[in-house]
Amino acid sequence: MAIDTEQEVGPGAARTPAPSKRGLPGIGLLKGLGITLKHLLSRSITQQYPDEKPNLPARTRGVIALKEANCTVCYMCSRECPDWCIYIDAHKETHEPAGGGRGRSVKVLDRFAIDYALCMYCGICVEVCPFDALFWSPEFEYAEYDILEMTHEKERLEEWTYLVKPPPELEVGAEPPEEEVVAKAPDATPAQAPRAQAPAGPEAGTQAAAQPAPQPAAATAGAPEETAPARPAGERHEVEPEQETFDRVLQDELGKGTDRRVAEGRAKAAAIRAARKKAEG
Amino acid sequence: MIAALLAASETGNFINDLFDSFWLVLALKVAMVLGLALTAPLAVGYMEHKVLAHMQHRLGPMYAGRFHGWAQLIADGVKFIQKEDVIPKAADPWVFTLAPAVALVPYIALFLVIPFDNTIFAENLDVGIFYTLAITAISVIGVLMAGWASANKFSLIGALRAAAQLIAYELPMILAAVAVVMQAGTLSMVGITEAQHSHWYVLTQPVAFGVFLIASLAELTRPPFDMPVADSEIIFGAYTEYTGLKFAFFLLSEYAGIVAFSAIAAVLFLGGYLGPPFIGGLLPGPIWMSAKVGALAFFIVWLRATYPRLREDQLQRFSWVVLIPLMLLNIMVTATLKVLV
Amino acid sequence: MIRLPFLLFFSAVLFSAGIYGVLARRNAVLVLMSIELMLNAVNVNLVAFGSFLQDAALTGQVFALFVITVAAAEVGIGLAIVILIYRNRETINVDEVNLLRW
Amino acid sequence: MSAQEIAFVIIAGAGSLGAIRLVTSKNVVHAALYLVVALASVAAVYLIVAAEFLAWVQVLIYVGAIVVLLLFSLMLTKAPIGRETLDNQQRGMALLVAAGILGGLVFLFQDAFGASSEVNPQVTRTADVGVSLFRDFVLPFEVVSVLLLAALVGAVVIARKDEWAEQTGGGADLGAKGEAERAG
Repeated sequence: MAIDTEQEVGPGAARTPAPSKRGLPGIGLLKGLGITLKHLLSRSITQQYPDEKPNLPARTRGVIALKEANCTVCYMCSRECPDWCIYIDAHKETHEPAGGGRGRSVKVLDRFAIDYALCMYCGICVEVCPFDALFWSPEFEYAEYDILEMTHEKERLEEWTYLVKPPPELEVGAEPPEEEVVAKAPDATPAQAPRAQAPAGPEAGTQAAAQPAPQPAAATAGAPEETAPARPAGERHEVEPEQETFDRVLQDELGKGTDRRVAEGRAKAAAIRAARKKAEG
Repeated sequence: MIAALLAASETGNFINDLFDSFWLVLALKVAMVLGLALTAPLAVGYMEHKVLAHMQHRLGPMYAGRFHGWAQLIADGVKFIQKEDVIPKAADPWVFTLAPAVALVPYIALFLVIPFDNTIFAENLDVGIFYTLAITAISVIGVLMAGWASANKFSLIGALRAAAQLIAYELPMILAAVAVVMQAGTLSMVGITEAQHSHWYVLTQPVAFGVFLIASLAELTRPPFDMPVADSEIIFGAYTEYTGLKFAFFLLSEYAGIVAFSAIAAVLFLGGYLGPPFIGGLLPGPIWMSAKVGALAFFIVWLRATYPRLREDQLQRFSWVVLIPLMLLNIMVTATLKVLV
Repeated sequence: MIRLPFLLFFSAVLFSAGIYGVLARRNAVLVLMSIELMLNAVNVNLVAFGSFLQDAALTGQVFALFVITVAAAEVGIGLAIVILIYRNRETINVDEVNLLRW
Repeated sequence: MSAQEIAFVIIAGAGSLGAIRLVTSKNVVHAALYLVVALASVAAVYLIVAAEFLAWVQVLIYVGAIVVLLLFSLMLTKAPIGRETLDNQQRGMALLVAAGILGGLVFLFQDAFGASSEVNPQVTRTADVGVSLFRDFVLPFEVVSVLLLAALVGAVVIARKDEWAEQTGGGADLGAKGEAERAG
């Protein structure tokens, strides 16, 4: 069975002699048989699902769950949803402060439902939610007999939050989570810490504590803002743009007839590059 | 006529020895052949399910029949019976309906001559091996009928591929069998088996054995020669439009074909119902024969799990350029040795 | 125990069907099929007479074998020609293939 | 009528029907399938007259190879359907000729060898056929093998696409083609 030596490289291509490392003709075929036989004799990895619960990773994206207390009824999720499967009803209430003064109006969630017959599990709602009211839960057994029953209400969505598992240990050598970096970094400017906490503050501060502890993202609400300052603290040196390079490049660009704004931008980029190169030696 | 033929060719058949009523013997033989032809393919099909699954680190069927899904194929059969029998509007209804039967019946008829011991067989035809090779060639007409009658381009391409493949690989197959027949000096299946008492012919005809296996794979359109049903190119070839029981017939004919060709190869090259030397007497003939058929069927499934599909032109070239000259040479050498030794 | 005329009648039916096909069909492949039918009629006769005459040398059967061989060769060549004609002229109707008429 | 005769009449009836439908069918693929019926019934007739080897040769060569080839070429040549594309204008005449031949043959056969002349099938062993073939008919056998070889070469030459002629834009004699191929 010398099939593998029968191939042509192209139409009319001269047959090159088989490279010597291939060994005997047909040895590859026998190796293939050996591999399948080895697999036949080793244990199969099938988990017989209904009898045996699957061994899912901790961050399995099974279904989107809702922590109702975190929801501020900002409607961002339902607006971003590509197939409009999130239904939110809310009304406004005015809370009179105990000590008198002006009442504060608060939005109260009446209905939060996700139609899983429409949902395509893109996760955009989870990403846009500013207070991590929405997150992924590993639950996956929520099939129904009727497509209408696939619209799950907030009570059900809340239940799924309890199923979230603690995150796995980080791998050796992995980058530590950002909040740890922020907390440990001694040279972090004091202004940054309050800023990071600020958005979670008044509205959701108490609830954040009630959150299932293992939600790292929930604990660091508003993380996107703090990434920018946090990273330079750990990795990069801030540098001042080099004045002479800036001037030189600016003159060059202006001489070439570039628009002044564009020229300034390019000059600044070049100046920072030069400064950084100097700093790194 | 047939009675005369039966009487002439029957020497030592256990059914004939037990009963002497013509019709009773006929009924028993038909029952034996049908029973074998309808159950053995199920066993092979189940084996393929499980072996293929385990070679892919899966478990395969586990539920039907409680114990490791042994009843899976029976359940499948029940399912096929319940399915709607669709005949496409543009199809040729008669040809479309007849095709599965034409594909299946030759393989059932082939079980007539498979010997399980020197007395256990339905027929010991004088031309046994020739009969098997002749009758398997009919099956492809069923495939051509199915492909043409489906009024579907993919079906037609699949059928033409099957026919081209059959024409190309029937020749090396027959030539491989001829070398064995020359060595044994008889065409009868029992005779060929009995001629292997001293040694199996796989020892003297290893090349013919390999070529016979390759050609059987091609005739059965089994991987790596399954271009006629290449799902990625032509859906399911000639069977694309078939549903329900008719489709089940085609599947059954495929597995019956595996059993049949394994049995022929076992008789030709592996000593049929004879055990290996020294320990052959430990077990009765039918067990040896079944073990050999099972081993060859396992090998066919093993190849399916291992190798990717060839291209159509590679297939044709491989037969005409490699296999047929090789087998002609083999026949020449065999004939020379037969005369000299 | 068969009466000989039965066999001969069967062969006569096959032969006349073949004659009709050769004369009345336009499609070259159908003409080839009809010729096969006529050759088979001949074979039936050969075997019938061989059996009738109790020939020890089995001449009838051996000649039927030869006829089958020749028929196979003829079909091979015939179909090759048909395919070639189809490739060149897009038709396999024998009355449109009149290249040799003048 | 003996059991053999009953079986023969049934088989021959099916075969004759197949033969007649073969030449009258409006669909070429149906015609080819009727040819299968006719050829298979001929094989069955061989079985009845105890020519077992010949019967299986008939199945292998005719049903297994020739019909498959015919079907193959029918499907490759688009298999036209319809009375007008399959039959020519000589239908009436052809029917007349065929009926005349059938009538003549039946008239001759019914009494030529005695109406009650009987065939007593003797079971022929394959070995007998082989002995006869290689002892009494060696020369015809060799001639047939040469014929087959010639047919094989001829078929390959005819059906082969003339690549060299296509490339040079014209036909050329086969000798030149062979030369060109040998050269590169």
